[in-house]
Amino acid sequence: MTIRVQAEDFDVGAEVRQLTAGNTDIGAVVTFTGTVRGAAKGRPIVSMTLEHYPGMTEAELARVESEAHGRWPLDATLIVHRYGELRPGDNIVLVIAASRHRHAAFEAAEFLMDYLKSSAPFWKKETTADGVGRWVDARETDLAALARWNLQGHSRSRAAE
Amino acid sequence: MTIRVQAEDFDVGAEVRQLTAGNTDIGAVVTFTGTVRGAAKGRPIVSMTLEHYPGMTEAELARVESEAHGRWPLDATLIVHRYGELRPGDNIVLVIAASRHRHAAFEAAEFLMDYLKSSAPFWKKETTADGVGRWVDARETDLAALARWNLQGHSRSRAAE
Amino acid sequence: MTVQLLYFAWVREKIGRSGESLELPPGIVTVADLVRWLSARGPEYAEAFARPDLVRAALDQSHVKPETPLGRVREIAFFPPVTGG
Amino acid sequence: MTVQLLYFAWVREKIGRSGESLELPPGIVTVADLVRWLSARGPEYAEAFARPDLVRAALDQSHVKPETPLGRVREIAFFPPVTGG
Repeated sequence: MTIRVQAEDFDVGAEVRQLTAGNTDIGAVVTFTGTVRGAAKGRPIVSMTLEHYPGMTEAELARVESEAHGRWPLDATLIVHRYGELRPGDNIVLVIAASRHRHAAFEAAEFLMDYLKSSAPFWKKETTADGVGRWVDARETDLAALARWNLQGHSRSRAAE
Repeated sequence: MTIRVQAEDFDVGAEVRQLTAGNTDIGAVVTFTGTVRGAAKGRPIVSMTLEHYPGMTEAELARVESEAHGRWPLDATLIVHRYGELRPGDNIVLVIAASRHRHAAFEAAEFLMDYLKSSAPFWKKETTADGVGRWVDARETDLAALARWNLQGHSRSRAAE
Repeated sequence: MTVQLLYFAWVREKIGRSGESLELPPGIVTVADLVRWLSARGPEYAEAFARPDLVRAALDQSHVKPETPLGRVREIAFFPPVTGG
Repeated sequence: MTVQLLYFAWVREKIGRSGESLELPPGIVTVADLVRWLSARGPEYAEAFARPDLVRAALDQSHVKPETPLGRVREIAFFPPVTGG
């Protein structure tokens, strides 16, 4: 169980090797990599800036990871999330779930992504070629995705009034 | 859409980079890596030999990949499957699904694995420390996993009498 | 009670600062009470909290609801719905 | 009709060869007909096909069922349920 919040890029292959080295119980490794898309609602973007809440970010990611380990038989997990200014095509987030069962690895990786997208305190601002920056709206589909997992206690994360 | 059947190992990070290079429409990349486990039914194994049916293997993997592209909006996919003699911890299979939608990438990668496990002509033989080799039995759970996807025409793959 | 307030993303931009230390008057019990009190401090706060349904809160780095009592909290953060991942 | 037969995994091991070219007599219409004819060729074949429910077949590299007619097939393969991935 490892989480990292960093400005630097990551290498999927190196992270998988490091996470699974020496453990031959693992038979299945699923990774998810989220990357910066080159356009937002049809407008080309030149950069994406990720703001976050240091301290709370790490606490939330650790909680998300711990919840996954309580639900699936996982041998190892990793969450790496970047912050700062990124360009189209750049990596944003990496999730890895390793298990002896492939469906556990798939489900856990998807759960980690659904959950962190709705709870980890990150905010994306997209800058278009005209220099205008726009904060990305939270998507209803992300909340719908989360509802699948029947998370208890997550309703705490609601509007402030 | 790429498939490869090879004796050589692969590097997940390098394959992801090559598959997604220059395409900034992609926002989500899911990989699955299957590896040789160190024990089978509690017995430590020293090696696993993968036999395959050259020609049909490539044809089946291409069919599996094509079926996935018909079901999900995928920007790129890759299937790499190894054959020959492997050791515990070695990579066996790599599947990558890249899409602008993360759930499409997750579902397609899981579908590719479920489908190829039931249709691609590979056979595993595990050798234990006493030098005895045992052919791995097909697992009922793999067929059950496949049933989820409502594949038509796959019932063609049944017993020979 | 003195608390450390933190603002993120467009809440930070609208208020014009990333945080501040404030002495809260008596009578502010819940997060919603605090939002109402802050909104009255000036137009920049009023604008940041104009759509309270779009502002989330955390007490000592845990997500909370509007009706959550502040208790003996030290750090209170306000921010838009998160958009990471 | 002359066909190329291929055997894989334990079907190959039991029969003792990886393939052979055989001239099929008339009357062999389906895959199941061919399995019955092969089983009568010797004890190694009889053992390989002793549990026909455990042997799969492919005609010209496509999975088929026992009742599938051979048609003008060139390559016929027999093998256990696949275990790749």
